[in-house]
Amino acid sequence: MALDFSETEKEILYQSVLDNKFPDDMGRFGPFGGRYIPETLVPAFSRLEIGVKKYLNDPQFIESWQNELNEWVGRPTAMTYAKQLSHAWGAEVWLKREDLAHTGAHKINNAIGQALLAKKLGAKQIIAETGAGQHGVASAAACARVGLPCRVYMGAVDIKRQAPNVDRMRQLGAEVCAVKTGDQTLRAAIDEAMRNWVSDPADIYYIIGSAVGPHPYPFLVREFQSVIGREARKQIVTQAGGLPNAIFACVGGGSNAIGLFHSFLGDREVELIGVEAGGHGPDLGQNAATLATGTPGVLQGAYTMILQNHDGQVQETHSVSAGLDYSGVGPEHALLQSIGRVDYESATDTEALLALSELCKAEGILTALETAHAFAAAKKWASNNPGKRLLIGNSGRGDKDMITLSAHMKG
Amino acid sequence: MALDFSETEKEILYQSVLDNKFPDDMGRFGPFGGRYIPETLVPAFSRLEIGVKKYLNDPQFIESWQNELNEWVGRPTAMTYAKQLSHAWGAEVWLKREDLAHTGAHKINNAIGQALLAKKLGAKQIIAETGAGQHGVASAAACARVGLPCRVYMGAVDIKRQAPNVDRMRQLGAEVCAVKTGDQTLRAAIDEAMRNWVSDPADIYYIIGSAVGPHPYPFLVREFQSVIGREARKQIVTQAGGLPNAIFACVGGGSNAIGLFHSFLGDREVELIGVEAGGHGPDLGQNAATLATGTPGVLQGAYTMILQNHDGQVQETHSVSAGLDYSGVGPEHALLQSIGRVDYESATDTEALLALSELCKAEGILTALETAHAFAAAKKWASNNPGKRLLIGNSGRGDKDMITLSAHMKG
Amino acid sequence: MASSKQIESILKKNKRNNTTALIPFFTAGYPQLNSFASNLVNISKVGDIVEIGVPFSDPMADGMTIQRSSHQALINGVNLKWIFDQIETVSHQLQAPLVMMSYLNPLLAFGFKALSQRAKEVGIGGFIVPDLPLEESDELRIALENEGLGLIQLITPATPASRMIDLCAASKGFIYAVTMTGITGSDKGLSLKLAKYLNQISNLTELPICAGFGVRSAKDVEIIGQHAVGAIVGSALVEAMEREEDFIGFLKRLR
Amino acid sequence: MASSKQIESILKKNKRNNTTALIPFFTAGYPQLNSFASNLVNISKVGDIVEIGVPFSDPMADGMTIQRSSHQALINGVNLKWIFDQIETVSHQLQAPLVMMSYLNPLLAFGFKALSQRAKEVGIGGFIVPDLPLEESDELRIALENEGLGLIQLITPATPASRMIDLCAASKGFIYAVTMTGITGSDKGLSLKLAKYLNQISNLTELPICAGFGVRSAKDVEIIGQHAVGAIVGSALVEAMEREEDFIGFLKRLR
Ligand SMILES: Cc1ncc(COP(=O)(O)O)c(C=O)c1O
Ligand SMILES: Cc1ncc(COP(=O)(O)O)c(C=O)c1O
Repeated sequence: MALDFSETEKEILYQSVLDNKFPDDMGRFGPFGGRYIPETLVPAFSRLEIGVKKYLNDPQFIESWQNELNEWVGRPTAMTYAKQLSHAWGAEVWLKREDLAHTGAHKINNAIGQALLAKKLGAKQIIAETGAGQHGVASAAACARVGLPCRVYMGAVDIKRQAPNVDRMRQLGAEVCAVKTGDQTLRAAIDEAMRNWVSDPADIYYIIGSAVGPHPYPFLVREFQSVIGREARKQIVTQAGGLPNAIFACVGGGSNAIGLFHSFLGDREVELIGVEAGGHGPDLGQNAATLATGTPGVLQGAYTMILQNHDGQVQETHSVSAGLDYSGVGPEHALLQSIGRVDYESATDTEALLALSELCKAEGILTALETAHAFAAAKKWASNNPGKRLLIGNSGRGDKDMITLSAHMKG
Repeated sequence: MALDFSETEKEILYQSVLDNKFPDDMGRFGPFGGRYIPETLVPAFSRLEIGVKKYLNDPQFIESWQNELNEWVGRPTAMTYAKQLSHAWGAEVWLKREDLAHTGAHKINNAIGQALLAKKLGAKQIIAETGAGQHGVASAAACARVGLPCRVYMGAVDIKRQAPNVDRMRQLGAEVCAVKTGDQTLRAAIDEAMRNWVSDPADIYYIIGSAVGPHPYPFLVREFQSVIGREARKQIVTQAGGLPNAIFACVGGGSNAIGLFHSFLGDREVELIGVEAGGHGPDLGQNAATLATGTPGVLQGAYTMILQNHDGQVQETHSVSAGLDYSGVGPEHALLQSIGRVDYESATDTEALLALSELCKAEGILTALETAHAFAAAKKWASNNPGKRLLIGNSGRGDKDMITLSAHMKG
Repeated sequence: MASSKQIESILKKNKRNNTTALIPFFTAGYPQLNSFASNLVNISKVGDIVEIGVPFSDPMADGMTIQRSSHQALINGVNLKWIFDQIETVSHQLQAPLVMMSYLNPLLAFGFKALSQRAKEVGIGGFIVPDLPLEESDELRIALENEGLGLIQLITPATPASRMIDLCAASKGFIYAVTMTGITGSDKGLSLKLAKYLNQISNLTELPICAGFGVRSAKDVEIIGQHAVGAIVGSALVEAMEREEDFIGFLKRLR
Repeated sequence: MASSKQIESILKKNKRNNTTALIPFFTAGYPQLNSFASNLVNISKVGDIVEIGVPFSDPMADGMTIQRSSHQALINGVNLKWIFDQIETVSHQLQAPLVMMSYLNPLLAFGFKALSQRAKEVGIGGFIVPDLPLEESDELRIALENEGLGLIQLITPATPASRMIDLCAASKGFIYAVTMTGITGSDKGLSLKLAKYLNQISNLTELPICAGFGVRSAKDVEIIGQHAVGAIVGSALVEAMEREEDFIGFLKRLR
């Protein structure tokens, strides 16, 4: 459950959000965030923080990043009016097409940004973790592009269900390390990447794949992903003639969601809805609905909402989509939930699979299983809000999910 | 070998090309092209020709297509400066990024154009053939988008080597029919699609996947693909500051090549180079280098260059890339070769695989095996033309080729 | 030596006699090379005209059976020169004139002039080229007609009336009336449609009309015979060969 | 009842006597639940201070051995309450004060105040929290110090001198000098670097310094002992337990 704030406290925190006061000097978004790291990494994080401050305020760096986004990633990504889906749902449905970004998901916005930063900071080796493989592929590609070696940690379970992405990473020159500890999925991969980083904090740069982890990562990733919302806001105003009534994005660690939501936080009239993995159902261990069913705690460097038992042991999760199968969530989402600015819902495996199929057939867009969760929730919302305009963050493409989908198609 | 024209004849034909005189009333590009079809299909082709004339000159239709290109396909696709490749090759290398188009290749430009046309013409069922599966996926997606049922014919051999694409088509709601006749690749799939069309010429619309086949297909496909070259010309002039010295595109049926070249035909100073599949080597049956090693003949509805024996039997081809594994080629290419405006070369399987790997590691772009042939030829050209500017049509992404690539990676 | 005139007159005789001409079709060199000549002789004893299929690598307008037979014949090593040579060895024993069915490309490769001369020599009266529509056919037609041979045009139920007139005018020997796949003589409703279609063509031309659409039985031949001069039997004959049945007996029973 | 003062004074006594304090580390509840209490008693007879590891699901700063032991201990059903209760049952038999190593989240879940009280009750003098840097540590430190317990700070070779001063100032009981992975006592060159590093810390603080870096032999302990007061033995001890060897004998041989 989210922290309990009074209405006044919420309003004050919201105002601070709008005034860009978060993360604060301690790397906090209200009570959430911070930096819980081994002492070995403290100097590395200090350097990173200084680097982030310097380069994210350096117009030349931002231009070089923006240039890669335009020329290499293929931004701006399209905004699609989903005509048949709109008809079927009785609402006006728009899609922000991150699936069209190079390597197939929003992850590349962040990966190329951090790879450029790593280069500036003099890193000799990049490491990254990956769940669905999308961030791994994006990091492998970005590292190739900037000319740095890349090693990707991936849970052994995920390696199986996202096999095509493993081969893509290798083809792109990255080394892929199977992580066989813990739950052998995303969380274990992050642990392993951190452990590896400890072994050589000076030369290694860790490109984290979502808006999670110790400060300044949640901030850094948000900044690199906010390009989604900036583009989307302009596009929908131009193409649809106004703001949407509601915006949906799936939430694993929360990077595509924060990237899409960020430009709309000040538009109080726009409902923002993050959609987590409901898995098999609401019981602990059956899902990855961290915000909907979790409690506050410290996981992988940040104080945020996590899925844990009473002893503070982090729980394994279940989701049909590797990219949402994570027990934590970015601290900024924890704040946005606490102050009531964003609603967090969940969609089950079955609902996501159905939504994926419906979108495929209605619009000829094969979306990622992660993304499909947002469609499932949006569909429900549309049925309660006929005629309204809604925007869905189509965070990635589903090619990587064909193994899972084919298994489900066959029954 | 190409037809033998005198220099004067060549000049006259070139002038006619520039004056947009081809295809002529008989659907010919100079001596090539025409319409060799079963009588059963004659009325269907008459309707198609009338439809093409009407809608391709209808600003509203063109706008609806352009709108799909922008909003759904994600055009314009990016133009990427390949910095590390340029460095390695000693030339200035630019890439037109059709791999970023929805569904992963240039094929979608044509598929959505024809799907919209089919809808206008009142078709009830779409059929399509596919080699690499890219056109099949593009057609399946385009049909879903416009709301028409789609059946895709695919050679049994190709079904194996492009398995991920088969599942994608099915997921997009298309029916995939395995073709077990002939060489069980692209050519057999086209034959089968034609045969199927004969069974119900009035209600079926056949979306052909390349600039081949009976008139008006080569024209129609060229028109839908020319968006590539139109964009590329503007982009390279803006981004690089001028026209390229040479342009490379791979040639299977020739649709991405004609689409890219078309806007540059009048720029005599720009060398245009089409690159075919050199397969295992130059012997008949070992490659798919139709223009480089073929002779004129009639295949699948058009008089063009084909790979055939002395008896006029069309020969099986070999290429590591399913999308180039075709014994014919678009008739417009046969003309452009005959008049010497475009050079056609070939790259072997091995050269293509090496080029793919080099591009991956240098730029973080996993290109399609088809496309890799263009890179192999461009690399050679660059070594003979240091410092020159070259543009490569990056026709598609290589995700679909992971099975083949992984097999080759393992040795 | 055959000619398009000869073909036409044989069929017209059938018409006068109110008999239905039987036109068996089979693929040259199928199932084996060495049985082609003798099969041809035997089939010519039953058929009024024999249609010889030239196998092609891309039989875009054929059904599965003919495709399979073409494929096997090519594996067997058939080519056009061989077919002509084989026919020549038995041409004096043939009891029916021949027509040849071929896709365009093997004919192109042979050369139209050489083709016409050689075809005439071995007794072929006409050509059916399923992928050569009227608009593209001048060159071949002229070459054939120079030798007294004809290009037999196909008409289909989808052909507009105005085009039927042009096709009839261009055809020599007979008109090949294609019927759509799936139409069979046993279906009353469809056979009504068929009657209308064949009668429509008859009204446009003096040329005999032959039709073929999965003729499998004497009944089928009878129904066709009510509206056309000849019935073409293709797939059913090739299937009988495929099953190694007594295909001559099968043909005889169609009468 | 232990306190950070007691820990400090034991170590200072070692320093005065010029002996090297041995600080064994092992994971609570590993390999079995029921051997924990007796293992603890036996280890306390050899060690000067005993460091008890609280297993955590995400041991982000541990090597493979400790990870494996934590994982098994969690499967065995260990939690913090159980650990305290077990310690309590044998606290009168313990011959060395205890410190506890835990990631932050299990401590957070227990509650800092309850934690401090209960830890004091069972004889734990200090905490080592590997994912709690100085900047985030006030709340826990204050809670512990209210009960006379201490938060033991870690210093690493990468820590800048200025930060070392702050860490020394904040630490209670001793300073935990982490050495980087891969450094072993047997490498002369590295041990020179190590000496410099440990001496640098010694110059900054009155607190005893304990170091641990894959101590596997008496030789390793000796080398450490030249520059630090205590040697922490973690992975090697847990590995001995894993191999079901006589780990008490192993510990004894380190002296
Ligand atoms: C397509 C796609 N969408 C969403 C996610 C979830 O990550 P995040 O919540 O950081 O956007 C992933 C993670 O792999 C993904 O691949
Ligand atoms: C990526 C890609 N490039 C090129 C081709 C070759 O086709 P065309 O020559 O029509 O461009 C294909 C065919 O499937 C393809 O998938």
